[in-house]
Amino acid sequence: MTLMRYAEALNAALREEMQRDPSVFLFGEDVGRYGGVFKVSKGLRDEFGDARVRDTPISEQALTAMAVTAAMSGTKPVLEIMYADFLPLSLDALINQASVFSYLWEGQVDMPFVLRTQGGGGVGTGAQHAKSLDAMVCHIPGLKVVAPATPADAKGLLKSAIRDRQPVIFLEHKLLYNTRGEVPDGDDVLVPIGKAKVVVEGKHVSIFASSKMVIEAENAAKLLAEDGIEAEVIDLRTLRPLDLDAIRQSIAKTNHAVVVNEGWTFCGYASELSATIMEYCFDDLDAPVARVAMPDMAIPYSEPLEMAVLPNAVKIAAAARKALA
Amino acid sequence: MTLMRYAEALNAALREEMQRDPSVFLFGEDVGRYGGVFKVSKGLRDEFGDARVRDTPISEQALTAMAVTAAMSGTKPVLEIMYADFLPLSLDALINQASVFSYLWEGQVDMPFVLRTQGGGGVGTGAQHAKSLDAMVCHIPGLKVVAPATPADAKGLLKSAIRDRQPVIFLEHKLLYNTRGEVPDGDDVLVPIGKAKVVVEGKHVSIFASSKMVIEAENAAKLLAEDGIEAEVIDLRTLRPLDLDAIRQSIAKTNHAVVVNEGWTFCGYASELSATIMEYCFDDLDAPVARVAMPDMAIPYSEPLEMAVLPNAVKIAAAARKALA
Amino acid sequence: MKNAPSTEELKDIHYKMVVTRELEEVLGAYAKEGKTRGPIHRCDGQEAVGVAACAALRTDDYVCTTHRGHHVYVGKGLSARGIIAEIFGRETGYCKGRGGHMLLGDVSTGMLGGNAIVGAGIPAATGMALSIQILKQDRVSMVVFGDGAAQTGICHEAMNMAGLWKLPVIFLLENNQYGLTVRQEVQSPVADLSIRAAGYDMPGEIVDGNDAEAVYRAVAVAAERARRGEGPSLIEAKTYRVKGFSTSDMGGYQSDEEMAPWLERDPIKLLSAKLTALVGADAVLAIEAEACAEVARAFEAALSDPFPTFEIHAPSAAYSETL
Amino acid sequence: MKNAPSTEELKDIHYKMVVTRELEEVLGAYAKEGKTRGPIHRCDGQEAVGVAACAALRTDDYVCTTHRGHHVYVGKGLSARGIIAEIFGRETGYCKGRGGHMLLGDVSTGMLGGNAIVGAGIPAATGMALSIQILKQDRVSMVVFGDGAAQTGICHEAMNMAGLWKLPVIFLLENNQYGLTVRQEVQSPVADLSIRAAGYDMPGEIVDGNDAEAVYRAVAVAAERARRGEGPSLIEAKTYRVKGFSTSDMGGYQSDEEMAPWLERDPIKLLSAKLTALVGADAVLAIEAEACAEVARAFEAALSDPFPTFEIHAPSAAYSETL
Ligand SMILES: Cc1ncc(C[n+]2csc(CCOP(=O)(O)OP(=O)(O)O)c2C)c(N)n1
Ligand SMILES: Cc1ncc(C[n+]2csc(CCOP(=O)(O)OP(=O)(O)O)c2C)c(N)n1
Ligand SMILES: [Mg+2]
Ligand SMILES: [Mg+2]
Repeated sequence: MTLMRYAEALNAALREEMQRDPSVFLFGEDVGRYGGVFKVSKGLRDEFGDARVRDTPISEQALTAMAVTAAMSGTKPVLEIMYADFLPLSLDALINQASVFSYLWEGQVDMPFVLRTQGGGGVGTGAQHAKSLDAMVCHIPGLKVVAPATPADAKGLLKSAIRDRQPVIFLEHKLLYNTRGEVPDGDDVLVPIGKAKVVVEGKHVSIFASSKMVIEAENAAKLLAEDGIEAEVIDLRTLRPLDLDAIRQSIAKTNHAVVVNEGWTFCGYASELSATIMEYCFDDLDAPVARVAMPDMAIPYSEPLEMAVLPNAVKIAAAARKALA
Repeated sequence: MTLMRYAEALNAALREEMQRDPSVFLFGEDVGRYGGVFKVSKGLRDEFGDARVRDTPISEQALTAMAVTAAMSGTKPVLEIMYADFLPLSLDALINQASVFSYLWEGQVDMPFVLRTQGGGGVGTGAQHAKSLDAMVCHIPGLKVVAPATPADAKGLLKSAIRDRQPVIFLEHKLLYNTRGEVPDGDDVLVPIGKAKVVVEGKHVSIFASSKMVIEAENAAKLLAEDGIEAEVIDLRTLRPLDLDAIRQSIAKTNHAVVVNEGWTFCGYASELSATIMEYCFDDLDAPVARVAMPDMAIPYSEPLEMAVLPNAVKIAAAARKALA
Repeated sequence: MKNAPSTEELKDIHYKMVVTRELEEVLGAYAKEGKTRGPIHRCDGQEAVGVAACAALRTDDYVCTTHRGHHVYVGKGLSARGIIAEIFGRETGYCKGRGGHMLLGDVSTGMLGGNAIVGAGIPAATGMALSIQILKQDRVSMVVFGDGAAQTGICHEAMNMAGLWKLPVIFLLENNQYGLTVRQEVQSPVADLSIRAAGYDMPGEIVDGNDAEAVYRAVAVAAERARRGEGPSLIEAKTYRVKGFSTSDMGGYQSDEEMAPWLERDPIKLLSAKLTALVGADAVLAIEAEACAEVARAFEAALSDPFPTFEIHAPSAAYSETL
Repeated sequence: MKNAPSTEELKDIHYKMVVTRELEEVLGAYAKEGKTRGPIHRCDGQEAVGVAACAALRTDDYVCTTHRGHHVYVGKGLSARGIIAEIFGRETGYCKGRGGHMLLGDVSTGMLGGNAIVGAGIPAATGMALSIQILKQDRVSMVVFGDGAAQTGICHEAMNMAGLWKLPVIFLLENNQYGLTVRQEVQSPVADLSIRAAGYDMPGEIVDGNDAEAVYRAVAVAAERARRGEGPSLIEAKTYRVKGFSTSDMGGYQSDEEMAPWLERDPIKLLSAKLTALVGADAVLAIEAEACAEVARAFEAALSDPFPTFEIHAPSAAYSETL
């Protein structure tokens, strides 16, 4: 085990996978000389050269389309999209190219690319640089979507993503890059895509979250514990494909659920979780699943306004209390 | 009342609104000289000239962004995006421009534009020309989204959309253009945005649908009637903002719900309906809400494959029976 | 002349152009009878562009094309049988009926593939060129795209990166003078779109798209340049769409006067005359007869092939339980 | 010289350039103390571009700018007080604190507005020009955008339509030689991006972006052209970003040698010298003093303004019940 920051864990994963497989390459805005604006690719251009660690123009739409076909022609691209807010620019390539061709040309080609990006609010970056658009990418067949909350999962999932034969959308969070955690040593320690993890055990209410919202959920569990409520916190880690087994097991025990996502509520990822849980665990539920997500509005800049819209531990705890009431 | 095809009803709405308000203009690919590939804008270039009915290059991304700012600077643009499959190209303008500015600059500007498009499968147009991406646009704050099923609603809602001060995404269906129905006469007959309509009354199960799926739901109701099941069919008409009252009233009576949408299941519009209904009507429900939507995969071309993936009356009836079982 | 096709190559090009034409004629007849599904986009009159361009490449070079790609499919070596089977939604089609006319792909011939999102082939080929460069392969990639596609944002983004990184990609602009129903001048203020090449630091050239030899030469030169590591090229092949946009096009906007000179310069007629001078009329007729015979056999076989049966697509699954 | 700014205009330009500089200097000091929120993008050394360009327009002309738009805001006539209040998230800011530094907008001065999606201002201004044309107004729209933004797809799409329809829009490319942390030549193979204008049938011109008079003249000419219905223009103003990308930039990639000649040619220094020759040193010093005083007053006022209070945004509501 080594204590690492989340950004360092990602950097280690990239370095190890690039050493292991010469067909892995990185590209994106400012990922080379500068090492990425969040420093995730720091030092990699020096180590692997500028063919494999490539600074690009500001051309997200074509870059994503190029990742798709580069992946179909022998390389394993890892594309960095600087902010998740720019994902709309990638969606045509994901929906109309990656998703379509992975079905139509199945058996003829693999499509091993990773699209890394980071989202989330809390530091005054404004309405165009703080969104979580998880639902948009999770809607797309043929893609996998992961959203790690800890340095260990960040590393293990990124390595799995790079080795996967399907496209993987890798969602990071700007407020997680500096968080620290123990990361297992070893070049082949992977975290499997598609497996959730119980991070706090409890028996009264299940809280499902991912990415930075796992930290908020853990804090909510502490708040609830003060009232004697034992919340179970499940870190989904993978948003698609969803780990239904883990969800069912927890609900069977707690009979109550809160789902958390930093994206907008309506047609958001929390809605999918809510619908799925109610559909598959209806008889086990004593109350409707509670959604805790962003209100349906653009994210404001000013601190008191931004703080009011972001989901947080207090809101999660309140939703859990209401579900149990 | 006049018997009209859906496409003609849309054409009439455009004509009347353009006559009424000189700031309304149309643009999009092939909307002018040819009158639109589905003939919705037939004859309008001749009547209003090529400044107000404008053929455009294939540039969906900029066109959508231009609709946003044209709307903020004194005109009322109606943009046609030829297929809903191309909506991903419009999303940046909708998410990062329209949605953002309508909040940030509220009170300073209105944003009266309409984006018309058509989606849906059934005629072998393939994976890039048959999708329903309702969930993608419905996720975006500040937009309204409508999806009429009948000529009368098509006309009345398009007129409301053009007069609205907010952006409206107007979802048509390629298989509806030739359907006929009675349309009320009069230039000022509007259908309000945000109001659902009960199209079949029933007491055993509520089926919520929009656009072409309303026809499938009506047919499902007939199939169910053969078994003595009285299904209530609600045409949502507006997908955002959702008419919660209408939903609650129906569920209070039937205690069972089936939600239908032609888009993909996961993170789809049907999931939102399911989540909302279970959250707001939990105590009234005797069974989980059943989702009938597209399986999570690209739409295949070959007829037997395409027919297998599309939601239809038989699948809806089966879901209703299961919910009631 | 340097990079000119040999007589053998010209014969092969002619054969494939006739296969393409015949395939579309027969398809057209089926469409008229309502026996096809969805829109079919014919490339009649444009065969030289796709066929001759592919002839100048190697089998392992990558090619992307549009919704109007029959000439490119045939040019790259796909069989009429597999193409037709795909168009009729059969299990034996190149994509097992999943793709249809606009979305054919065949990795074994580097055909990756048709694309019905206008412009999408442009970054697609550029991405493959990026792979080629990173893997240091002796390959090129080519995209055939339309005058309409030249106005898309991805065209600009991809060409800029190709020029910047000197990627081994050939941008073959098939200027058939129409977008969907409107002429090119309704979509762009410049008549010769190839002038934009200068803005990406790559050569831009205009060729007669109805002259198979001219297309071949231009592509061969661009491919050599790309293989030498000198980067991309933009070739604008001027041609004309004689059959309307697709089978769903109601027409009425292409005048006879506009069309006449192009019908006169039909690329198959032109090459037939050239070849007749080289190998004699009998040899040319024999090529054409064999091409038509192949197409006839292909239709017969494809139409009795089975339809696929439906299965949920496991890799797309949204829940782990269905994996 | 035709279209040259008058002395009064030059004084106003100088005043606004100093307001911009001072505003950023003070902001920079607050940022160092950790008293600002989010990244702040300074335009030090580029003031002439935004201020002089706006000076050549009328109040009711529309202008869009980027994440780095302080000079454009001030140039278009926004008050330092309102700008600062917005940047500090106050209720009195131009967007009531909802927008922040990158997303300022003010309809009354045609400033519509800052934009932090790179390239987004380009179709934005083009869309306004479309409105102007349809409404037959005597107005123009202008977008100030970066060398990085020139590589986006929307840049191509919008410029093509502007050229095609002869829209009254001015594309002012502020080439400060850097995207975020990489130089322009890492983002495009051509040094002079204005050569691309030919591909859109519009004039493309290079001006010295540190010379306020040159910028003013070029924009004035383009505005006249636009008002005459002759269509868009592309003006590439060559300048340099002296303060790094933003307050979150760790720097280290812009060398002193690279920077020195640009610091030497500071646009405020240049205009100050020119104005001193015209109106004398005292008058220039008085202008500068008043500009700094306005900024000081603005900070004082803005920083004691109240924060907004949160409310759900009704027009965005997803359910009818919350309407
Ligand atoms: C992104 C996108 N927009 C619009 C369309 C609809 N469409 C299909 S083909 C076409 C015209 C294409 O013109 P061009 O690129 O010149 O190709 P051609 O049909 O002439 O071969 C249009 C507008 C599409 N398929 N994709
Ligand atoms: C679509 C998009 N991609 C990436 C970014 C991140 N980003 C912000 S500014 C910038 C560089 C912009 O360069 P340029 O256009 O030259 O403007 P400058 O900062 O030099 O004024 C980048 C990459 C963004 N905001 N939007
Ligand atoms: Mg064309
Ligand atoms: Mg720059």
